Amino acid sequence: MEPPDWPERRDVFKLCSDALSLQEVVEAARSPKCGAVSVFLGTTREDVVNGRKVIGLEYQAYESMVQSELSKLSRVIRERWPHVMHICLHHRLGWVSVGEASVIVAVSAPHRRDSEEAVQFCVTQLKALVPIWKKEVFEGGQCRWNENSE
Amino acid sequence: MEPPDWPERRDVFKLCSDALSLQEVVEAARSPKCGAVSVFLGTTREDVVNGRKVIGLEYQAYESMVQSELSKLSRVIRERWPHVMHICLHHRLGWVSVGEASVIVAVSAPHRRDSEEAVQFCVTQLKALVPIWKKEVFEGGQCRWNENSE
Amino acid sequence: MNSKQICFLSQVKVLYFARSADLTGLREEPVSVATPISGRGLWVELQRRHPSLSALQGALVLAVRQEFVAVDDDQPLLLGDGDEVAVVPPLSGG
Amino acid sequence: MNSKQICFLSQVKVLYFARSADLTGLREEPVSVATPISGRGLWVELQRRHPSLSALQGALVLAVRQEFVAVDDDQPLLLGDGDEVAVVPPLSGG
Repeated sequence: MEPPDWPERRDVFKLCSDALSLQEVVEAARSPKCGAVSVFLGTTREDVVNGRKVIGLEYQAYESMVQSELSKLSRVIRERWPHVMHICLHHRLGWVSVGEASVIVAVSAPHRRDSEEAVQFCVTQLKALVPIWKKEVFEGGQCRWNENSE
Repeated sequence: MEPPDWPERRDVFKLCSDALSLQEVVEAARSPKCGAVSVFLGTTREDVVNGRKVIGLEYQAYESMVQSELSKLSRVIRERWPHVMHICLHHRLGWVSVGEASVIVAVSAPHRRDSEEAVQFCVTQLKALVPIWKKEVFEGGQCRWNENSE
Repeated sequence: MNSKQICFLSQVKVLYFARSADLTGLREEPVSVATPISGRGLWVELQRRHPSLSALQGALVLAVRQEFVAVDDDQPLLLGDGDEVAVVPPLSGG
Repeated sequence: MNSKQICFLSQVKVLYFARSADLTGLREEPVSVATPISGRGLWVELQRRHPSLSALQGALVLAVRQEFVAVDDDQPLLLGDGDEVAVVPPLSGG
């Protein structure tokens, strides 16, 4: 199948200090040319570390570099999965309470293998390469910078 | 990592003749114990078959068997991915216009590998084993029963 | 009928879906079958009633009490009154 | 200074993130560096200014003009006034 020539392909990347909207991310990724939208929603998990309860996360980013890294990532995705149509990624900054979404990624493609693989790759690379950091904040106010283990 | 003992695990399966709600499906799958929700949204693609334009799909199901097949499928998923928490699947019946969602599946898990693999497996098995059929309806009113090629 | 064979007549509910409903013009009908009967036997009986169904040959399965049964399966199934038998053309959900 | 070496002094903007901001007590500061300078050279200079940063040794990279550079990289980089150099502790986005 020849990769299609779609001038309307969209990349939508956003860092937000307010609650993320699943609807907004998925609407930005949907297309009448696509039968599949694969979505990943990362949420703050209830967690207890060494007996201390995590009450939320505090996110920080090197914002201008986030944009440039995500643009590079989009180019890599479009090279590996030329049938991918739209890519939309919203990431929270600042305070995120337990249970809230910290990141939502949606990718559309005519067929689901492409959207599934691309969204997974996108999340893996986001965690490995995009300059964002989170601090776990514990009950009582202590906190600790986190490190992605993948 | 020992599979957890979660009495609150949920399976939510629904066949609906009205528009599907992404929010509802994802909310049913979310859990404060889970850091990951993986979602698949299948939509009716703009398509032209032998020069005829598809304007929509008409879905039909063997409803009672859909429920029993989905329950079996949930048992298989929970055996293969014991860390999966909730599974929610909504599928449209009846008339679905081009661009609308025909199926939404969401799976939650503490970590994303489990939710990603389980949601993909769920969609593959849905297409292979769950007694639902769709008819492509063309401009001018002709129609044709479809067949999943996977 | 050979006097050594014991068989029963059960009235099952046959359900037609997708193209099989178009071919028979029916969504469901009651059918009397001699039981035990295999998947193969059911398919022969359904084709006898609706010769048009043979257009689906090679591309369908049956479901007996909501379990898939191949149309070339020779395993005898004991059917009771009201049991559901469904004609299952190729699936296309999702 | 050896008279054969030509070098320039540039004032770059150093950005500190996550734990490096806690260790230095700064989010950013102007730093004068002799350029060309390698990733290794930058890291030596930053540790000289903030000895506390050595707690991150082995677990960080730099970003120079938004491109990752290893702290043991010996490739000379020509920096201009206002160029951004960031201290990048282990990432934890997502």
